[in-house]
Amino acid sequence: MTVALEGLRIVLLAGGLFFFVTGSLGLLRFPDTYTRLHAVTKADNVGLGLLVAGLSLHSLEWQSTALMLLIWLFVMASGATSAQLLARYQREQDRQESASNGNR
Amino acid sequence: MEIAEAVLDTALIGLLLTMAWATLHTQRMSAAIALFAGFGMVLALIWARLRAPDLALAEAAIGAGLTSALLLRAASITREETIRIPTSRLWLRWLFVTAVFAWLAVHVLALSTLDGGHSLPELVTGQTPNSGVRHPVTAVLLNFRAWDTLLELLVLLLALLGFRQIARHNRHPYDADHHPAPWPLLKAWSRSLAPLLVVTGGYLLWRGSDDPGGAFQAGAVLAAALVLLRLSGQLPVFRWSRWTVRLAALTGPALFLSVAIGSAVMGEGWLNYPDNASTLLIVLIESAATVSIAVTLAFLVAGEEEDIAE
Amino acid sequence: MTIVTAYLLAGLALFLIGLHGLLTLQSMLRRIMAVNLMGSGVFLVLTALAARLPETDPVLHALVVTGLVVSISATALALRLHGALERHREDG
Amino acid sequence: MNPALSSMALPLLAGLLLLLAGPGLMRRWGGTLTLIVSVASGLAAWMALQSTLDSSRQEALLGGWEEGLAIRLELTALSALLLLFTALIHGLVALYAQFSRHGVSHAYWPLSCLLHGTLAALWLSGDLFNLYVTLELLGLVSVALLTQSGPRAWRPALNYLVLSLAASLCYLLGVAILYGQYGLLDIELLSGVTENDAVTRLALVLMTGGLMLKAAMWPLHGWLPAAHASAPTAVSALLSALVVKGPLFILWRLWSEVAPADLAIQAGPLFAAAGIAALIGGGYASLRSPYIKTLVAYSTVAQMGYAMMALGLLLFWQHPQMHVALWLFVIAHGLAKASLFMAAGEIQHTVGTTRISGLRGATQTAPIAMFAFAVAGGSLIGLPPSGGFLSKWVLLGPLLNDPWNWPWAAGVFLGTLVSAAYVFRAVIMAFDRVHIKRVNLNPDHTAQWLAMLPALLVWAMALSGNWLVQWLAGGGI
Repeated sequence: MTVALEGLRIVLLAGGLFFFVTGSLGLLRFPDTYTRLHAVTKADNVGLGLLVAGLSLHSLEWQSTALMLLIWLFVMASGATSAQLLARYQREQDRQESASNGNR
Repeated sequence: MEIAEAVLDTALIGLLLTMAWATLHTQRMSAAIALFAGFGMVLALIWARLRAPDLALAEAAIGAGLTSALLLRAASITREETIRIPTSRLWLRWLFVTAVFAWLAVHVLALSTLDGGHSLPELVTGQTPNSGVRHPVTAVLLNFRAWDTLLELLVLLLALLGFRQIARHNRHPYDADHHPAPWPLLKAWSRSLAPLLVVTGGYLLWRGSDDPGGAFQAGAVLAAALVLLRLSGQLPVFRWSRWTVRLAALTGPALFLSVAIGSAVMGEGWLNYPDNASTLLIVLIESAATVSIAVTLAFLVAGEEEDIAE
Repeated sequence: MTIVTAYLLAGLALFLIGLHGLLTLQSMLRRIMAVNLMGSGVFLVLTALAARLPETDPVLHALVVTGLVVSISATALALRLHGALERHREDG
Repeated sequence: MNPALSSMALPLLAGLLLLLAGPGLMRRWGGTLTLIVSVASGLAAWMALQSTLDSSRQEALLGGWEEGLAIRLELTALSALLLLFTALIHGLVALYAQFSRHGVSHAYWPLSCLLHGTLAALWLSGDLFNLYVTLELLGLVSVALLTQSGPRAWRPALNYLVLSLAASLCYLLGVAILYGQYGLLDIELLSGVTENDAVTRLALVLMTGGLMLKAAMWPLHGWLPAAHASAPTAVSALLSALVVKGPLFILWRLWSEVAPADLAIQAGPLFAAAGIAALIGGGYASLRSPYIKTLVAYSTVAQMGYAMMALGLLLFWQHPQMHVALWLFVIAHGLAKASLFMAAGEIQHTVGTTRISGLRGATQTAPIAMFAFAVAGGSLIGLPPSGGFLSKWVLLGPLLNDPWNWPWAAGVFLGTLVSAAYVFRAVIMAFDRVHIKRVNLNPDHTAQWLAMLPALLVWAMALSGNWLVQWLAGGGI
């Protein structure tokens, strides 16, 4: 029984790691802010989810699992909102820029 | 487990030092501030690693959170300047720095092993039961070395007074049209986040007597709530001229000082809490300190557009 | 090379990076950040010393909490002064 | 011990009450409340001084815990005298600020009370980390006071804040290393335990560096002239007379109690040599400065060099007379410097310019302020009836009686010569009545008389010399 659990845990943690790496890679490689926001929020949230799943198998007490799930929920909520705000701010900057070199 | 710890430590220390060096020496200012926020988080991780939860809480709330907010605000005012890295005789300077580091390191290494019997920590854990609280750090902060904490509340108050002096010569009072109306999304998010922060702050304050937490961490979290509400336009401009704001900012030091004087006059000595009332007194002082820390830090972070008609 | 020595040396290195930055950098914002780094370095030394005991030394933790709040208040005042100077220079 | 504690708590409480009262009440009652608090605090300090004469060293373990655990507050004859001195200077400056025409803004009063309380906490504290917090408090109060004179003081205030932050962090690193080695923060316990090894030396070097930067001692004095010259008159009087003395007091405690005896003896000549260099460097810069207030500010740097020399000689010889000379000098310099800055402020306002050349004919246009300037300058040089002369006389006593010490005596005379040069430079300019600088403002006589008050007190010190010496030497060093 534990071997299967152990195997599953490693797979989950590796998956989490993979998503974190792709998220940061996207952050570095993508051309403008909008695409970077996609990379960071989406990939890291999934990575964190997998990480939480893997770690909860490790400890198997429901308290720490509930706590980690709460943290994950909170990170997703704050990540999504700040991504929205940043994108909106960037769009406003671009609009001002295009307006200024439009009438120049 | 030994290798895992070694990998973790080298990663943390390597990250810490490279981010510290990069923060000071990158070209663009915005990159420097982003690195500084990251540095604060890595430092909070290191405090947790060194089994210091109180510090991890305080560092995350104060170091990474409020300091980065302050830096962003200051950077938005300064013209976006890419600094010219002084490269004159760079290697000579770094040679000198490494030499000084080696000299310091040789001496400090002698400290890493605890040879002499250091009685103070055992003294603290021994005396904590009759100090009114169970968590030793809070016992030291609010009972054994309460005089330090009182003076330190005055430090916070004085930073605010210095802040006020500058505001009095400030020819940029807050005008609503200059600031864009906050977006509905930001308003909704801050309205849902603020109660969560207040509850967490209250919880940290209450837990302070038994487990890591306490006045400073709770005050910083509450200050974050105040700043969030202020920046999203739900709170009016912080006005020092209104006496309620002043009372809130002064309750901490004033109550602490009056308890000190009261204990000197009625009790056995300066800051010598009567045994049966020490828990009540500590909780009272801690909550007053939390209120004044929250108001002072919120003022320092988001209190800039002050009306000069005071 | 126990944990304590590693973090002691890291604290010292951080202190020196901050001190070097303070002395060589011209931009005032960077110098304020450098002083913050020096503060973090000293606090790291303190916490590493606290970690020598099996159950860490509460006195040093209390000192570092006090030091943290002192450094945030001084940094806030320094940044406000810097902001006022910048705005003052803009107005000419 | 209770009168000393009340002498400390009164100003802190008054400061908080004034802040709570708000701007309206502060404008009307700020000055009078500050004066009352200074007088009351002075009386409490006087009672504390009397109580130290019989039992020389009193202490209070805050919170009633045992020795290493609680913070120890110590009261000796010297700290009681310094409490009295702080209350006296605050009273005089508050009097001047209240009645002088170009007074201070209403926000000055709570800050002055808080500064008074902080200094009292510093004189009494016997714990190394507690001294770090008081040092930080001192730095922040000074910056808050500095920024009162508006935008021109912001840059020096920012420089001062950043440097004083770095200095107190160096000091804290030294305290951390000492705690790492001996596991103690209490000065009295540490003095019995420290021995002369590399780690202790490193900690003491770090702490001394931090304290010298905060006390603006010669190689690290860059921030002081700009800061003290750009501050309002009353503030620069407080800063030069008192704030700079705090770190000097800690330095003295550090090297006379915490440091092992043989290390202190080795360090003595270094301090003395740095002191002589400061006297000459500060004096030369003061000679060349074109502005009145920077002249007075640089003379603070020079006179701090004199204090460092007295400290060095004290550490080297452990001679009780040197101890008396050091603290007599600190009191005489405080009074003289307060009077100098107030007189300079008055002259500047009457003559209408901040340059030394504007002093021409000042004996005609601002006679009382110029007289105060000359009298206070006389005490800085050490001319006979003043407190400055008393301290130099007590210092030179042991120096002259055996020929080995004559080089140090030559250093003292050289310092006297340099300080005479920069004081007389300004005074001679004032007697030049041939082409008087036209005066556009009617002089404010009350303020000029108030500026003279501390100068007269410096002269009065010579009369009350024997009590002072008896307190400092007899009452327990």
